[in-house]
Amino acid sequence: MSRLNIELPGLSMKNPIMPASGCFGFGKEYAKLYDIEKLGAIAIKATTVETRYGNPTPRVAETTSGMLNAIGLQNPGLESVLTNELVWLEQFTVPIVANIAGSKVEDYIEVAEKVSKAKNVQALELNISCPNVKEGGIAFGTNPDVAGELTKLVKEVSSVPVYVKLSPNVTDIVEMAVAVEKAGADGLSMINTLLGMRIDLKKRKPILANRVGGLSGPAIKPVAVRMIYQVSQAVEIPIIGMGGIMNAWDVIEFFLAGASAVAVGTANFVDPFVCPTIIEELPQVLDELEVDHISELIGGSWK
Amino acid sequence: MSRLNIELPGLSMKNPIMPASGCFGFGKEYAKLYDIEKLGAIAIKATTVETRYGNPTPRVAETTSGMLNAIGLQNPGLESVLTNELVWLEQFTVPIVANIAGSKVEDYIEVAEKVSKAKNVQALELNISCPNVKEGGIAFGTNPDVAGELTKLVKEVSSVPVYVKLSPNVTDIVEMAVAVEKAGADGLSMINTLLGMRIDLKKRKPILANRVGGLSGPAIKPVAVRMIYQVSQAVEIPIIGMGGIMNAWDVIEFFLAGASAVAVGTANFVDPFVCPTIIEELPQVLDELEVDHISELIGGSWK
Amino acid sequence: MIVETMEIVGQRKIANNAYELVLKGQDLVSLANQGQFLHVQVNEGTDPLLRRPISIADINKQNAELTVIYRAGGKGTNMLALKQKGESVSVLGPLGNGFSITETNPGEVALLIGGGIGVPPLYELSKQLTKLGVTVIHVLGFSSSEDVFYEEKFAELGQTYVTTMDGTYGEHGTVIDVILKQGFHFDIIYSCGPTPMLKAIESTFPNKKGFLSLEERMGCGIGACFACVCHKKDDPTGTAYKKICTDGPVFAIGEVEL
Amino acid sequence: MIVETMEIVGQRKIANNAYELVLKGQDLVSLANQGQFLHVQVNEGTDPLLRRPISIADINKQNAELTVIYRAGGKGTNMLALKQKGESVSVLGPLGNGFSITETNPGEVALLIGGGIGVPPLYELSKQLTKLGVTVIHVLGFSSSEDVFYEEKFAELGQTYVTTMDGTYGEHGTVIDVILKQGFHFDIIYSCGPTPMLKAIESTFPNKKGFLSLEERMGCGIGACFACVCHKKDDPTGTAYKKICTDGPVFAIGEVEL
Ligand SMILES: Cc1cc2nc3c(=O)[nH]c(=O)nc-3n(C[C@H](O)[C@H](O)[C@H](O)COP(=O)(O)OP(=O)(O)OC[C@H]3O[C@@H](n4cnc5c(N)ncnc54)[C@H](O)[C@@H]3O)c2cc1C
Ligand SMILES: Cc1cc2nc3c(=O)[nH]c(=O)nc-3n(C[C@H](O)[C@H](O)[C@H](O)COP(=O)(O)OP(=O)(O)OC[C@H]3O[C@@H](n4cnc5c(N)ncnc54)[C@H](O)[C@@H]3O)c2cc1C
Ligand SMILES: Cc1cc2nc3c(=O)[nH]c(=O)nc-3n(C[C@H](O)[C@H](O)[C@H](O)COP(=O)(O)O)c2cc1C
Ligand SMILES: Cc1cc2nc3c(=O)[nH]c(=O)nc-3n(C[C@H](O)[C@H](O)[C@H](O)COP(=O)(O)O)c2cc1C
Ligand code: FES
Ligand code: FES
Repeated sequence: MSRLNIELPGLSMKNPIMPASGCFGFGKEYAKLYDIEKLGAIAIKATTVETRYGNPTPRVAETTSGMLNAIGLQNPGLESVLTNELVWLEQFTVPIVANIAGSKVEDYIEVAEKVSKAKNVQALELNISCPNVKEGGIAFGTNPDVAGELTKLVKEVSSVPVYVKLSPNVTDIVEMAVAVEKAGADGLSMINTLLGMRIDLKKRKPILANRVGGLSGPAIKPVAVRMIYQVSQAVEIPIIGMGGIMNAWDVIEFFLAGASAVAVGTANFVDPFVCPTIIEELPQVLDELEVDHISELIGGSWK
Repeated sequence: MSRLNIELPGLSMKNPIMPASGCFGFGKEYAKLYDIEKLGAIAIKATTVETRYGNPTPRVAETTSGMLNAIGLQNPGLESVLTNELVWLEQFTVPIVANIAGSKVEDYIEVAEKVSKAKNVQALELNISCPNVKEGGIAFGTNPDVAGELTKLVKEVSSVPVYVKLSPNVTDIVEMAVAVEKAGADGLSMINTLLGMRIDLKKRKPILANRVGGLSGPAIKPVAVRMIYQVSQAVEIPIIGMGGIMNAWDVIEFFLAGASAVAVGTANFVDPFVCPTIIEELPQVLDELEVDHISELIGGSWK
Repeated sequence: MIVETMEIVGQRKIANNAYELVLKGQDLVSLANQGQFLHVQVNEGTDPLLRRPISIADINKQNAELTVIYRAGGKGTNMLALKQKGESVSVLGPLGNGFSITETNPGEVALLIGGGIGVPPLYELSKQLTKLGVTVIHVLGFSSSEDVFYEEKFAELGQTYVTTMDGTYGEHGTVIDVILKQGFHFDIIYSCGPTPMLKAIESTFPNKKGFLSLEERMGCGIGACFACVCHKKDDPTGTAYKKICTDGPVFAIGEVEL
Repeated sequence: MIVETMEIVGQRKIANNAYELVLKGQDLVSLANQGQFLHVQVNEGTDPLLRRPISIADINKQNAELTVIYRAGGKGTNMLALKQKGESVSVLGPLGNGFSITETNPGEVALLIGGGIGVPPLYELSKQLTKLGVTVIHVLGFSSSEDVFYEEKFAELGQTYVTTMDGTYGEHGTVIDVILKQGFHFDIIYSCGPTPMLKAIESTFPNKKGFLSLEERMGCGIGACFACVCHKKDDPTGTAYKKICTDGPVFAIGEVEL
């Protein structure tokens, strides 16, 4: 009997671990290192209507126990994702979470409608929170009405459940969560990156060509845990938690906060095997905690 | 000729380094370790009208490269601060920044009026951003109109310049900064702590008795630098920067971002001598950067 | 109270997850007293960020050496346990008030009650008391046989009773069980251990003179941050308070809320 | 491409802030080729968080040893420089395409141009080329005399010209100055160094066949995060791109925007 399987809208996962969008490309690279069939699901890189090159480099900078990124949603574009990336992924049975982004509402709708029809896409992750795109991008993620409206429109055209990915760069995360739940979101995924910056002390300018970037990694974990703790008590829909997860114990903390599954991002760059390692270690951790099934821990810190 | 002296509204500092409010008490403890006369200024613990015990313990928790605190504004109260703490501090010539807090507007006004009359208080730091007090506290720091109104009222009664301490837990930090500048703030101090949480995995509940707490330390530095970078370009008033400063190079990063002075908080717990050490190291750092006076670096990343 | 870089001259495992660490310094050692603690930076860099408070277990002023005994459990103490002889750590200390021994007169009997990782500070205390001519009785409680340490060392100083919760070693049960069973006559209590144990001592011996050493999560360790406060017994819900790091960690029985 | 814990069997300072690090492993070494790089985790824990990309300077398959040469400057490389013989580091590699030597025929002349910390990967390359019977000419540029390293080792393989920007050692000026002054005859260029140098090479020898090794800040190092992309020459502002970590770090002259 499995102790790790999790059933979420659209996602039937043998374990609650998925690589976070943007940290795993479309799976090809990590498939060279291990059998990605082991993963609970895969969140693929954000897809936009058009092919995007993204921001100029440098696109990443290291911070204390974290990193900044300003990739700028580089991706091959809807057509290529459908005909190349997703088709390649068909050889695996792992559920795919398609992260979708855009700068205009129409873009989101077009991508949502088409990507959600791909046979191996089991859920959409509506990225309303990418801090690295000038136009719109961020507004969607910071205004509850705008976010709700977008969610509603995407739900109308999507053939699969929609998870809305929330930005932590807001005054009231609960208000955002409730707004998208009301608008019909099937789940939430949180948190995206915190807006940050590092300055090159010799050159006297920001390290990132985009100047600001998204902070990820262990440094932001307490913020992620706090937001999931607050939101999970205010909504009925499940939460895919992320933000600084490095090991199996971190996963437990996210479950206790209120997450029903987790995504691992930055940690893949530190240890490319981190996802399978966590999946292997979770059973021992459950033993130590004297828990039969990981789902018993969901919201355990407030239930 | 000094390479470190900084002139700010109300604050004539021989160097731009001050301990951050709440991390240095009222100076007595650190005075046992070194001559606090060396400091550029001292930001004392938040003062409220009434004597406050604060939150139950545990009040602190460690995070990766950071810490959470939920002290809850414990302080001896206005009267005692005036008659004991500030009087004791009169033996030093270091300018005192009085951090003031409250849950009601009237409280702020009363503390501001009286504390600002103390002979060694050179400036007020209006703490509208303490994440650890239930009532009000946070609203002042997240709503531009409320913050502006409070600033105006405090300015009216204050006998010294007023620095408004901004909370990073907002969607638009620039909007907040501009609002309090319009309301008459003489300067800004930023950032206060990010709301976070850590969960005890065995006990399955938040480590802090207050559940949520304020995240400080190196983990939040990129957020602080980003916010100062944005705000310093949008306002005319000077910024006292803080958030994760551990050494002299970090100070340079804050200056390049747009700060005119800095406060050091959490680092005092790691190394109680960190402030004098930074003050000693700054001249060599300026040499390496081939800069005569530290003020030349203010806003250097965008000017 | 100073900051000193102290060299690790000894590090050995003395029980299940319990390590004895011997640190060599200079001035800091000469200032140290029984019951005070050290704020130890287990690692350079920012993770772990905070220092770890650890009680002084043994003071050797001639060799300028301090011994501490710690349980390796979390991130910081696990790192400390990896440190090798020859390496050094930054130590802030000595901190806190320590155990007062002036109240105790030669010929009197002191009952020293230790629980688990609260046992260490009682060792230096016992040495000082015996030196004063005080008769010491030690009751040391541990969870299980593999957790027991320093029994012989305490035995050299006075009667020593070890008890384990699971009965796998010594007496079976709590320290209170042993004390009541043995029906000791004693003049003063000194204790350090988990809060439930300290509470039990207070309620069992309400009228006894004595001192308890408390624990709390700390920030600065020197009284500046207000992380480690506790209420006073006479004002349990009011604004009066004591700082465990500076007013404590040792308090007279009945002085503060446990 | 694998992850292997490699033991440090050699670590020595060979120039101003430049260290030669010899790593012993197993399978990883057998996969390594000239011009590829390693993604090195300089420390356990989370600070520094990211791995550091460092080129392979020398490959010794018999002993399963790899040599890298790095400049200690920032947080991570400074930590790496403190590592002692006997300690080990986690290495992800070998990564990238490496220098192709199939285009070069025995008897031909290859001009190897290195700048500063871009010099190391040229050493293994030169060994491979000479083994093929290719004649190699090395032009190695450094900022100053105390930065110079590996001159003799390169000299054993072929003509070697060292130049310093401040003229404190060897020729005075840029590598381009030297090349033009000497007026070498050569069939192919291989180069690694600062971007301005690579640009100068491209503009000075527009019609030469050759390969350039590029640098960019990296996240994953394996092609998954899109941190390290660059534009293609034929589409300088478009959406076409190359990933330096996987399509590179080596590109044919004229292939990508520098
Ligand atoms: C005055 C005093 C004396 C002490 N003496 C000893 C001793 O002699 N031997 C010993 O083994 N332990 C002693 N402790 C407890 C010891 O400080 C903790 O076990 C230790 O800090 C835990 O750190 P960690 O890295 O293992 O755990 P982590 O989980 O990594 O610690 C995270 C944070 O929480 C704090 N923390 C966690 N548990 C405790 C605790 N029980 N008390 C205080 N802070 C805690 C840590 O200091 C750190 O700031 C003492 C505590 C105090 C306050
Ligand atoms: C393919 C490749 C091969 C390289 N080969 C070598 C070599 O053989 N010897 C050598 O000394 N250096 C080499 N470098 C450069 C080396 O990676 C950086 O000098 C090093 O990462 C700086 O780390 P730090 O800890 O000193 O600086 P930090 O400032 O602590 O670095 C912070 C972050 O920025 C990144 N970074 C900083 N500078 C650079 C840079 N110039 N290039 C790429 N990332 C950078 C770091 O990797 C880290 O992620 C190579 C770079 C690449 C991309
Ligand atoms: C390099 C990089 C690229 C990312 N790209 C995306 C993206 O395309 N879409 C998205 O929703 N989130 C993206 N993210 C955010 C992550 O999915 C995740 O929410 C965040 O990094 C926090 O998790 P972590 O701390 O485990 O990395 C990216 C993060 C990184 C580091
Ligand atoms: C223990 C603790 C207590 C604090 N108390 C106060 C306070 O009373 N008033 C206030 O404005 N900020 C308070 N702060 C916030 C700090 O002044 C500072 O803004 C924040 O910690 C970021 O700086 P740092 O990362 O250098 O600590 C406190 C911070 C800590 C860690
Ligand atoms: S730990 Fe800071 S006051 Fe006690
Ligand atoms: S470093 Fe991630 S794609 Fe090149």
